[in-house]
Amino acid sequence: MIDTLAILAIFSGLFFFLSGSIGLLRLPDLFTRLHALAKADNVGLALVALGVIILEPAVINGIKIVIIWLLVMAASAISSHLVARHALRENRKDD
Amino acid sequence: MIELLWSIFDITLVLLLLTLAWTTCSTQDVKRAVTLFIAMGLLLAIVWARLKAPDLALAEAVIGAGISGALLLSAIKDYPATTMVSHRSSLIEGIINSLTLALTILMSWAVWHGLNMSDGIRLSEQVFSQLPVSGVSNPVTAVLLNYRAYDTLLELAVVLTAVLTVLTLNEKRADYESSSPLLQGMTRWLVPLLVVTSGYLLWVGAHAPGGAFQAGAMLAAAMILLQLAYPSRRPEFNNYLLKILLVIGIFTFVLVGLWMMSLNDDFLAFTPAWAGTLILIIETAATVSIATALTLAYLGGRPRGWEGTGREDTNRTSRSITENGGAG
Amino acid sequence: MNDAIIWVIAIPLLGSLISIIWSRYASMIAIISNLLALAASIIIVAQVYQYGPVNHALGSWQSGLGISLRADALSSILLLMSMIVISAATFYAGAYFTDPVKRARFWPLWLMLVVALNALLLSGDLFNLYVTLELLGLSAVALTALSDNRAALQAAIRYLSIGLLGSLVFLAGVALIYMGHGTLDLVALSNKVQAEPLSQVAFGLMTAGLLIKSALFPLHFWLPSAHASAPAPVSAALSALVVKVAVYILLRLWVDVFDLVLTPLSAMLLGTLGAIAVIWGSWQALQAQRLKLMAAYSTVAQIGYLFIFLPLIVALPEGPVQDAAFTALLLMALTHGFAKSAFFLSAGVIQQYCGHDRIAELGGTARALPLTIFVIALSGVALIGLPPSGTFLGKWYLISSSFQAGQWWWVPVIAIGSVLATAYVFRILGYAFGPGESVGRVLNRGREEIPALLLALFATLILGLGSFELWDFVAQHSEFLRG
Amino acid sequence: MISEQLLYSLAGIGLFGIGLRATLLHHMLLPRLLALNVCGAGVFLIFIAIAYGGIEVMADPVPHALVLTGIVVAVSATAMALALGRRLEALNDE
Repeated sequence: MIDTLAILAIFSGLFFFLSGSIGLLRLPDLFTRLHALAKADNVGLALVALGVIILEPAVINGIKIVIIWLLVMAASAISSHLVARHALRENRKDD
Repeated sequence: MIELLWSIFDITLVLLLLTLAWTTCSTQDVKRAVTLFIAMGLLLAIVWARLKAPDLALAEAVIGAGISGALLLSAIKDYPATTMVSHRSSLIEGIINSLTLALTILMSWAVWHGLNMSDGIRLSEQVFSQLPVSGVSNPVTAVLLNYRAYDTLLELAVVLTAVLTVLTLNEKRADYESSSPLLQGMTRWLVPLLVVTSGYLLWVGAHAPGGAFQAGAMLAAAMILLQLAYPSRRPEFNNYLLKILLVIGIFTFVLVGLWMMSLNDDFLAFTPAWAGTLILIIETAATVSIATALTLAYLGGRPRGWEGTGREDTNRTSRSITENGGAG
Repeated sequence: MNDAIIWVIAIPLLGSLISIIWSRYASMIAIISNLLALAASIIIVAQVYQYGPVNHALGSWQSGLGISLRADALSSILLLMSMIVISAATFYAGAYFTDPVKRARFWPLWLMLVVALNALLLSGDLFNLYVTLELLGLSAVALTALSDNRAALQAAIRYLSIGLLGSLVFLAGVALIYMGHGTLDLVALSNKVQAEPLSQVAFGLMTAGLLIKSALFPLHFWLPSAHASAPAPVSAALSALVVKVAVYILLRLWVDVFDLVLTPLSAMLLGTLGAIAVIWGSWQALQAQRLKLMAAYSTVAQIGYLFIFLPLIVALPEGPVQDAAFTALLLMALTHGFAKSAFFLSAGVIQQYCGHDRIAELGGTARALPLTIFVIALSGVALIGLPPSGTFLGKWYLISSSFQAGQWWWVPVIAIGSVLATAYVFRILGYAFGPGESVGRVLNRGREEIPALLLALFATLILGLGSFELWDFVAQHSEFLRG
Repeated sequence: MISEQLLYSLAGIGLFGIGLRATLLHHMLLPRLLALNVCGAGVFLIFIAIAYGGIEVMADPVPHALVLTGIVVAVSATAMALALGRRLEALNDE
């Protein structure tokens, strides 16, 4: 039962990753791509992390995984912001 | 079933790796090539983890992908005219292609034979049987800092030589424009976290994956982040102090080695009872030197007054990192 | 008691670190640490002479698990030669670099080069050889780039990327060796390696990597620009030592470890490349417009001679004849080391005096710099192979062992090479003694000229006259040909 | 079932070949540097593949230490090459 739940979480996480990647490839410009990537990855990683925590018996490792998830979220938010800001500035220079 | 899944995983990983390597080497755009190279580094880190080399996975992520990537990315601007297009004639290209193909096939043939003939014992039995007297319980650290410590000493000399060259050739790069407040905000809590993690990696290296190189590179990453977030308010170190930090790793290493030679006849022959402590001392000094070296390498050249008489340096006060982080 | 083997590496390393921190006293630190290391290398030679090969197990681990440093007749003699050349170049460099900033940049890298050379000559472990090769390559490139002009930087970049490629190819061979034999220790490997596919391919890879580093034709293309554009003392070390230690590792691997893998055919191939290098290098040297470029091409030729010995050593029966060929090889390597470093140091004096090193405009230099031109003539004697230089004996034995091995076709190559060498040496002397706008006063630059003179004397007189001692020493105390 | 050792060492050889080819093909600094790094990664992969002994067995730690050394050497050489290139660009601009 627990295992099924974990596997379900991991696979739905993978689905989010997949759709994020498809978005990266298919969407027309940088901003929409960033949008697809950042959101899909955060949810995807959260679900995968959830699944792994369920499977992992040691609490300390669970905490570590949560910390990893938080750090990746922060990093992806900041880097998306920086990429977008850079792109905006470049656009302004072109005008 | 499980084995089949592993095989599928392995083959996917290998194919991805080869594809990334190929596109890194054959794409036309330099920026894209560097990005793909960094991605390949991260994928390699996964491969190392898969092949039960967690120490390497850490090192690859921090050094191979992280620091190398930062160095390459910041270098793109230095070469405005670079393209990835090769200008070789088609004849030469054909020769190169067939040569490398032949070599690849030859090596594959040799490996095929080699795996069959291998006795599979290699050195690992000796490594594990001597582990109790090596002073540490992480076998990789035992190899790096005890059995083959001399290699590591010369490796530190390689790092020092490279950084000396960087410092000799160029002035450091011009600072970036002021960066986003969001990045500054993150830096303010991320840098202390990185410093703590680096200390943890250094400490844990004795019995679990980690060690001086990973710790040093992570410390350097913290310094680089600081430099990116606060271009104008970077900590100003006294150059004399910087020079000492740069060489202290090798200096400690050699002195400990010579001290042990005076006690136990052979260079770097650690007395088993002290080996753990001595290794930690050497690793701490090496971490500091590596971090300094990689940071200076990222800055791209010598700081102001590096080659001067030292007089202009003494006037400047050296502010600490935390002061700087808090002042943002 | 075998601590000298450590000191010869540790002293320059500590010297390098201290000279970074106290850059003001760097010259003094460099000279002191070089002299100490020279003393240590003399002790090593004495030890090998008295007790036979010296072994130092680093960390007291059994070899295989740990790394061993070893010195036998071959490596200790090369070590001594390298320390003599380095010491002379060190004294020279103190006067050559007049700008204090340049001097401060030079010393730490220079001492690092010394560390790399000594560590490489004493290393008894394949992976350790890779690390020392990288240290050697990086410090050599760094020193080349000290010239800080476009030509030097272009040469340095090419030198670096070719050098990195060479070491990676070498490392790939090391990986295959570890896969098959589970050890990296040279002595252990010499008992394990058989003529089976893995060892053959590994051997091929390591050889290819080292051939790039030792600049054997047609892999020599990076050498002339790098050696010609580096500062003079650096050129001396690059040409006399850095290239030569790559040849040293090749020999060590071929004769000591892979003797069963090395077929007469592959030895013949390398010998042929050596022969082409002799003629091509000498011809290019004759065509060269600049003094240092000429010396660099001459190095390509001289390296070629060393490779001609290989098929002979493989073909000759074990015993005194083979030993003689081997010693002659060593003698030629030593003589060239001394002569070429003397030549480059003198070329540096000329370049500083004239402001250029174009051969056609050297007129009058013989009057202004008599001692320097004398040194060039002396080292020219050694490059051509006139008696009493060591090259004379070396070539003599090269020719006689060619006949003994039934490979007479090397003899015309040696003859043509010697004729071309005579031509390029006398071309320089002809211009130097020719008329030209002499400054009119005899210059005396003792601190730069005397080290060069000493090196040239080593090449022509001491090695030539003392060669029989060398003969005995190598015959008795080499691990070579005894495996 | 294909052995992991063989699969990954062949992959290492593949990377080595790709990197070698590109090193010889390119003559500008940055592409060549990338290629050399790919080439080095291939050699490292060969080392680590032969160290691997299976899921349950401890891997041979010696190649791990060697590769760690190799990675650090590679990054040092990269930094140095980039500095040389930057200096050359600066001299070209003058």
